[in-house]
Amino acid sequence: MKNVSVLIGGKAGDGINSAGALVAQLLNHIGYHIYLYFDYPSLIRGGHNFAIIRGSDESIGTCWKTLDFLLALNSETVEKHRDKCTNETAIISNADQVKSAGQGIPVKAVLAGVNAPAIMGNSAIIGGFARTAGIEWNVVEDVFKKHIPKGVDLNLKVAKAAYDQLETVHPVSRGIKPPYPLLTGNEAIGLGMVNGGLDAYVSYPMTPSSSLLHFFAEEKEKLGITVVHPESEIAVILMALGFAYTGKRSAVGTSGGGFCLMTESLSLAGMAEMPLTLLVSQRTGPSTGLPTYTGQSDLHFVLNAGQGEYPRLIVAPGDAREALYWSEVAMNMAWKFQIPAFILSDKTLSEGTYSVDPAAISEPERGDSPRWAGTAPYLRYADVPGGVSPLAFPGMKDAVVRANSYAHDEAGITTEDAPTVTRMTDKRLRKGGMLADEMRGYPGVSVSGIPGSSTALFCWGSTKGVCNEIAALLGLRVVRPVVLSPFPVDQLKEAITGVRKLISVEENATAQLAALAERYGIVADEKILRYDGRPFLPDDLLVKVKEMVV
Amino acid sequence: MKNVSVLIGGKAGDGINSAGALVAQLLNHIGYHIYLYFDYPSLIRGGHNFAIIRGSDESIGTCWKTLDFLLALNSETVEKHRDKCTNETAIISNADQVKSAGQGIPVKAVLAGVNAPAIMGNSAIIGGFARTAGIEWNVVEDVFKKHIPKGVDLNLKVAKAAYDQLETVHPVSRGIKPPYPLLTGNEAIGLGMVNGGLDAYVSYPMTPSSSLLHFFAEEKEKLGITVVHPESEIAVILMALGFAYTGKRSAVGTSGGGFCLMTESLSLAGMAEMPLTLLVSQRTGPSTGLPTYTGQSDLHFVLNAGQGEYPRLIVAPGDAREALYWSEVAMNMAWKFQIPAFILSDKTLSEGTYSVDPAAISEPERGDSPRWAGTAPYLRYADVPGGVSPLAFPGMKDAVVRANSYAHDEAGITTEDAPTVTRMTDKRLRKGGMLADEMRGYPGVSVSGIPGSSTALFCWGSTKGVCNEIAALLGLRVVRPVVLSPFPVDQLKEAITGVRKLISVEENATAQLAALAERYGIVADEKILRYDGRPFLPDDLLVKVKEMVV
Amino acid sequence: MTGRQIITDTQNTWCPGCGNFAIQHTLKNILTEIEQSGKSLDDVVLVTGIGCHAKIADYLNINTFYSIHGRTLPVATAIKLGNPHLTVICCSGDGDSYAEGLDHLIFAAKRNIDITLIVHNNRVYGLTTGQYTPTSPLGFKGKSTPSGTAEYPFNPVELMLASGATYVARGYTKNMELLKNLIKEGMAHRGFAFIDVLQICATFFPVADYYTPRVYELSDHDRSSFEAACIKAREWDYSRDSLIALGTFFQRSLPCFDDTMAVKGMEQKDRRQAVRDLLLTKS
Amino acid sequence: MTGRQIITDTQNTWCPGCGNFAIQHTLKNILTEIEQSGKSLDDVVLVTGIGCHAKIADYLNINTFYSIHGRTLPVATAIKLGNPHLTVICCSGDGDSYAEGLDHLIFAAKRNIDITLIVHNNRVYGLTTGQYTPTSPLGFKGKSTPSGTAEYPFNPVELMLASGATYVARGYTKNMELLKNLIKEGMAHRGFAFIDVLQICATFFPVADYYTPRVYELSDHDRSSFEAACIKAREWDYSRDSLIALGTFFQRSLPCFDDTMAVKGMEQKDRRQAVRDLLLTKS
Ligand SMILES: Cc1ncc(C[n+]2csc(CCOP(=O)(O)OP(=O)(O)O)c2C)c(N)n1
Ligand SMILES: Cc1ncc(C[n+]2csc(CCOP(=O)(O)OP(=O)(O)O)c2C)c(N)n1
Ligand code: SF4
Ligand code: SF4
Ligand SMILES: [Mg+2]
Ligand SMILES: [Mg+2]
Repeated sequence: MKNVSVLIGGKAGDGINSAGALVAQLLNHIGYHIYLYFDYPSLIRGGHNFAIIRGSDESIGTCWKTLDFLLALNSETVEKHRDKCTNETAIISNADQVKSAGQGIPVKAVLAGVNAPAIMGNSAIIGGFARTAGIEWNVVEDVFKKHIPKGVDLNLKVAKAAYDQLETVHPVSRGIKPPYPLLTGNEAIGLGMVNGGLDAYVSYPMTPSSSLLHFFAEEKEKLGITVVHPESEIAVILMALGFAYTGKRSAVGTSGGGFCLMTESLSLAGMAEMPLTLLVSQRTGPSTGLPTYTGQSDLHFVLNAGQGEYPRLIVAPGDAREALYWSEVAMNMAWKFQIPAFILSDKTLSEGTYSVDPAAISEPERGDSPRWAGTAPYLRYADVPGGVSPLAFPGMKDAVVRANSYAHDEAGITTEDAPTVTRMTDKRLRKGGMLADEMRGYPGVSVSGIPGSSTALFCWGSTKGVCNEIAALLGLRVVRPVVLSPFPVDQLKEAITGVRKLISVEENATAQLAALAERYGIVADEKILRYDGRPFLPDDLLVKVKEMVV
Repeated sequence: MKNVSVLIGGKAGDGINSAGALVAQLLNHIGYHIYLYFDYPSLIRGGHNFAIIRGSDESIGTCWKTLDFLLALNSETVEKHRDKCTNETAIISNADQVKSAGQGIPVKAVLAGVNAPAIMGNSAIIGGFARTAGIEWNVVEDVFKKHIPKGVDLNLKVAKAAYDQLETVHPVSRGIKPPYPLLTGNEAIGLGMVNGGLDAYVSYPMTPSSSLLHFFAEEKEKLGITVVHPESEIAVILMALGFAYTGKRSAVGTSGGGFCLMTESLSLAGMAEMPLTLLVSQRTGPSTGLPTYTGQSDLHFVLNAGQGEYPRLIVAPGDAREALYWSEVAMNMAWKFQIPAFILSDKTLSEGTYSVDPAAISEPERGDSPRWAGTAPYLRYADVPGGVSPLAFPGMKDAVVRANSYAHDEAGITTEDAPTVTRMTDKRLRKGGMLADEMRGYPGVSVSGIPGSSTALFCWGSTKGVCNEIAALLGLRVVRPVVLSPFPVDQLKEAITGVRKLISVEENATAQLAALAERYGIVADEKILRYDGRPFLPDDLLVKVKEMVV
Repeated sequence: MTGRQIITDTQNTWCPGCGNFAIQHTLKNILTEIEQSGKSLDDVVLVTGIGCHAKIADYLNINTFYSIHGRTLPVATAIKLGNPHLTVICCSGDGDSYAEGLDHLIFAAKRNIDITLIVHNNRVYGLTTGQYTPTSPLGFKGKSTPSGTAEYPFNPVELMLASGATYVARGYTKNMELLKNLIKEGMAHRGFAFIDVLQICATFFPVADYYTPRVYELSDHDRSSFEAACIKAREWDYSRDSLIALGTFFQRSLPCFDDTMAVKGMEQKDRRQAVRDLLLTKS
Repeated sequence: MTGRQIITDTQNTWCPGCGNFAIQHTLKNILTEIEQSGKSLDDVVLVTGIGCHAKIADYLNINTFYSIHGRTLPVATAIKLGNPHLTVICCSGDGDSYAEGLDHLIFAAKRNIDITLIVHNNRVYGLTTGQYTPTSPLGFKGKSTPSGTAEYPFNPVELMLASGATYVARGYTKNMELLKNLIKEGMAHRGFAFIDVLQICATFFPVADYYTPRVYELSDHDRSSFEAACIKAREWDYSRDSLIALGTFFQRSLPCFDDTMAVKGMEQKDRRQAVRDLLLTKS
């Protein structure tokens, strides 16, 4: 595996995220698969931000600890990441701030030389990096022209000045693949929703879901979607249900604390059989916790949220490509079964950036409920065999469309009649069975690594990338349920056939996937848990897994 | 088993609940153990309300279907409950409303005779019932004097007039026990909280928890508690946390929908380690569902509510005596471990009335956290071995008391430092281990019926009464976890030793207790589920269990 | 559906004498008129909360969203955004819109979303058997405050004026003619129409004898004057004894949220193409 | 603790030029004065929401409850009820108190709970990187509204007046002397004191150049006149261009919630006895 790792670090407000994205595009344009991890504390200016950009000749979804390049906007960056440097690491730094570390660029002077403002300083560092790595100038030009929204020419001048000052001390070989789109997990989730027919996105800002709100707000005209940021998460979900009632496909996005506020209306969606797609992006809890760090500790909450019993779909994609696919599936299943469908993400996936091979994007079948045939009276909750009643929307001729949070009869009129209550509950739960059947046709459990190995890493969501790398190194199997509800027991049992040691790898403190699997008699033999908000890194995980497999 | 069953029915607004309570007191005063079930739809006037009062020579917690007495305020009552009548059933009715059913009382004439207002009509029926059952007049006098708040004398005149008109057609023999206090489940929960040191109760009305709010509001001066009914359930739980922060023991009460709105602050309680006692009284869900009917479908929601991971206590008492005891335990554990402690009830328990033998009330040991020794600086989250940091409250000399929803250090200052986050998470989870240890000293799993039987009914909460009766009839064991979190695995495994057929009996559609036990490898062989909002009745359950045991 | 039966066959469970009957009757008459004028009721949607008031969802034979306690307005807002052709009416309770869901009320006003809100203000939680609400008078003895509340009510009319509502009115269930006019005006108003209806709760707050001699209809009142509206709004503060003005306090015209917010939808195949185009910009 | 160091050693992470520094500095000075006057800071509690403003909880060396987004006020209310000896101050954000937690704000005012609320009104969600809030001007371009908001702001001063607040003031982080006076007055006021502070957000809404020439201190203003308060409150509507009044708009005296609500506690053994007595009445 050919690899290149670049870290760029500085203060919050220095534009580390966008600088990292440009570095990623440079590596993208010289033929690498990309993964970008962005690490930042919960503050606006100051503090320490960094992005690690990794290029590889294989598809990846994790960082590597040791660095080929360290791009230091300040000296704190050099200090904090010294442990990731080797003798080979090329350090490119802002010489105004960092004394005597690697190749220094006198950023102020460079800017002054071309009469550029201070905010263009990062372009100098990026230019310097390109030269250090031996990336041809025309690649820099292409990338800047495509990805810098304003003032490209001046930025190019800045970059060129730095480019010309440095040496190619750590040349990076070119890969062979063409540049792929680079997407954050949230962008991929959003585009998947749009492919699934999204008409309206409603959200209240909450890290790490907010970037999807911002993305949609920016692109709403292009994508033909209405975007609403209302007074609270309570309003968010009820608005989404209001949209659904009119036949508009809607979605919401939030994180744990905001999701709490949605649970009452989740139960309403369950009872009133309103289609609803939810992005819940996890961060370190409980409560406010670590708002900008990752976690996988809301699985059981999402599985069981809301009073009463009703079916739900939960999918946890492992990277951007999967996010694109499964978000579309979620939207379709929400409408096919008139249920809430969750995309369970986390900070790592939502805010990480991944290469997505356009050729590898698969298009799931469209899912929808049958429509009412038009013969009045319309029975919104007609007790049909599969449990999925035909839909009509207000405004349709002769339809009286009733959504109801109370126990209700087929027409949607409140009832307290015991047999009707039982019958309608059975109807709703029947949809759960239908959903489980349907999901058997989807790749609900992923098996990767060495499928024949008798030792398997058992993981979910964004740890896909890191587990796959460890498995490749140690010759292990990786078993990863993507569908978490309805739980794909059969697929999972098949996936673990022949496994003698099942090692659960999770970013929480109580091994939530393992606990879920236990209900079905599948017991993890070992557990590797991390819960400090940081994603597993291959280097660390390798050590821990090794301890268990020898 | 000696039994007497009385049903009184009429319209909402007819005062069926208080009339039922008087009937219950009459049976109480002639030596019976009491259980009262009250059934009403969600409306204020009209509709059909009824109470079934059962007396028995053993302690009970369920109705029996066939009736000894039917007290019909209107003809609907006779029609609706004909199926519960036998040839033996004595019908006492309001002859103005019900034509030719049993012993009629011309209520209007009776009232006119003593110049009493219409609202005293029920006293006529009760007087008539007393005579029909052969209850001595002085018992009626005693009960009325003690339990009618206003206008006793006139009510007694009304009752006497009816008493004198009827015959003792269905004499009821006297029991031997003295009258016991009759408590609703909610009253018992409330008094248990007070015994546990309750200082403040905060609640927003929601059936079936509201009657506890009303009870406390009525008795607050007597019990020395502050009672607040604020703008929403969100305010409710945050107020409770505000009280706890000042060192005041607080509790909240709600049902599923209101509890949803509390989940965000539940997680805050977990992170900030605030003691909190919660009554969650279940009703039929999802969503608004059947507001005045019962259910046991929120167990998994309560087990997993709130983002992130933190320990919690959940107890589900089976009747009023247990409610009194376990609510005190819950309050104590909340303070001993600085965690949320739940009393998980349901409509059947909360609004049912039970005899509580004062001699059988056990007093659990007081639980509390150590107090800060007073040497500054105060570390609110001191990382002590058991995980339970000593408490101080604002106003104490030299204490700087910090509650914090963010990940924090020992002083309570926000931190994003990875090792500190891990350490503090471990500290919080350690309390879960300590709690589990502590709970081993409590009777967390009840075994009743025939303990040696190899067939066991597996149930929780308010189905205690009905399961015990079936078990007695069929010679079965009853295994009933009262503590549901931390799950009492060891106690449960011991309790099911020798069981070859485990039959889960639950008032939900997905067998939630059975699912919980599965995680620990305990698998129910059969499931009997009811989810139409009505509690199991022994007669019906008997048939179903019989099918399974033969 | 034309000539539809406007009241369903569902059994009505309001108490005898309940003011909700007057509101239902008024809506029935208005709906009938709409039909008679040749418009279809298929385009009318009623959204309710939970409570006695909300039972009207079961009783009216039109499109309904019987929502949850306190959440009438966000549902209604999105219905209007989702399909601007619909006429959206909310029947909400005072517990609903003034307590549990108060923030939504203020935001609906602030946004000027084109819906009509009828608050069945019986000044009590009816369905949960009589606790005080934010408009109960000071000292109200309800089940949660048997010795009387310690809180002043707020004045919803004043609050709506302060929140930017563009149509603010008060009705009374014992003045059905006025009530009908107000609701019709509210529905005709482009923007957020707020109508606080003093609704008699026959069981828990039967104050008709108090209201009837005190209410009067606004006349000679300039509804375009914010100041005049405030003065009239403050005359009665929902607690102290005074005359009680009924009618339209204020009305003005402002852009509506639904006009400015809703983005034109797209054919699904065009959306897919838009996604493909967007992907191209990402490499 | 006397002579305590009032600012903690925690690293401050506000942006350079952030108006929160001015609020922190003001509180520091007030706390110092309290200590110097011989009173103990042990009895002072600060409650915050979540946001940039809320970081002040980590920076002040006093009792703090660093709560969750939008929920400052119910926590503070119960702290005051739980221990009426405490002086309770809230530092809240405009996202906090005007959006997510708006209902609590109106109820705190309505109840006249004896606490002081300082709203760090930077008219933006700071910590979540710059979305519009309910007080952002019409057309504000934030990350969730890149083409400008479609909503008018509401006027929190007016809203508080309509909600029954008994102390209503507005400060500005660039007028620290006034700010100090307002907070001190608010703390001295028995009842709910509301202070909207125009706080400069240096990063997402740096409008000092707009405010500074427009602000003026109220003088010759009768703070006991509700009408005068309303007129002054409406002068600037948080959107249109006008002069901006600073100072105390309104003050009056009313009974406090904490006085009327809190029930005297009991020794635990007396409570147990009360339970036994109560049981006796139930048989
Ligand atoms: C979250 C939540 N809390 C509490 C309830 C219980 N509840 C049902 S109706 C109601 C009050 C209704 O009062 P209002 O809105 O004034 O309606 P009314 O019955 O007076 O017409 C309450 C508190 C609920 N359904 N949901
Ligand atoms: C329930 C919930 N929703 C969203 C968030 C994310 N969040 C954190 S701070 C904040 C906004 C803060 O804005 P404001 O109160 O104005 O404070 P500022 O940062 O401007 O001082 C939001 C939305 C959260 N923590 N909790
Ligand atoms: S309780 Fe009041 S509001 Fe409810 S139906 Fe009866 S009279 Fe009407
Ligand atoms: S973002 Fe604004 S409010 Fe937040 S610290 Fe920076 S300047 Fe202050
Ligand atoms: Mg009401
Ligand atoms: Mg702000």
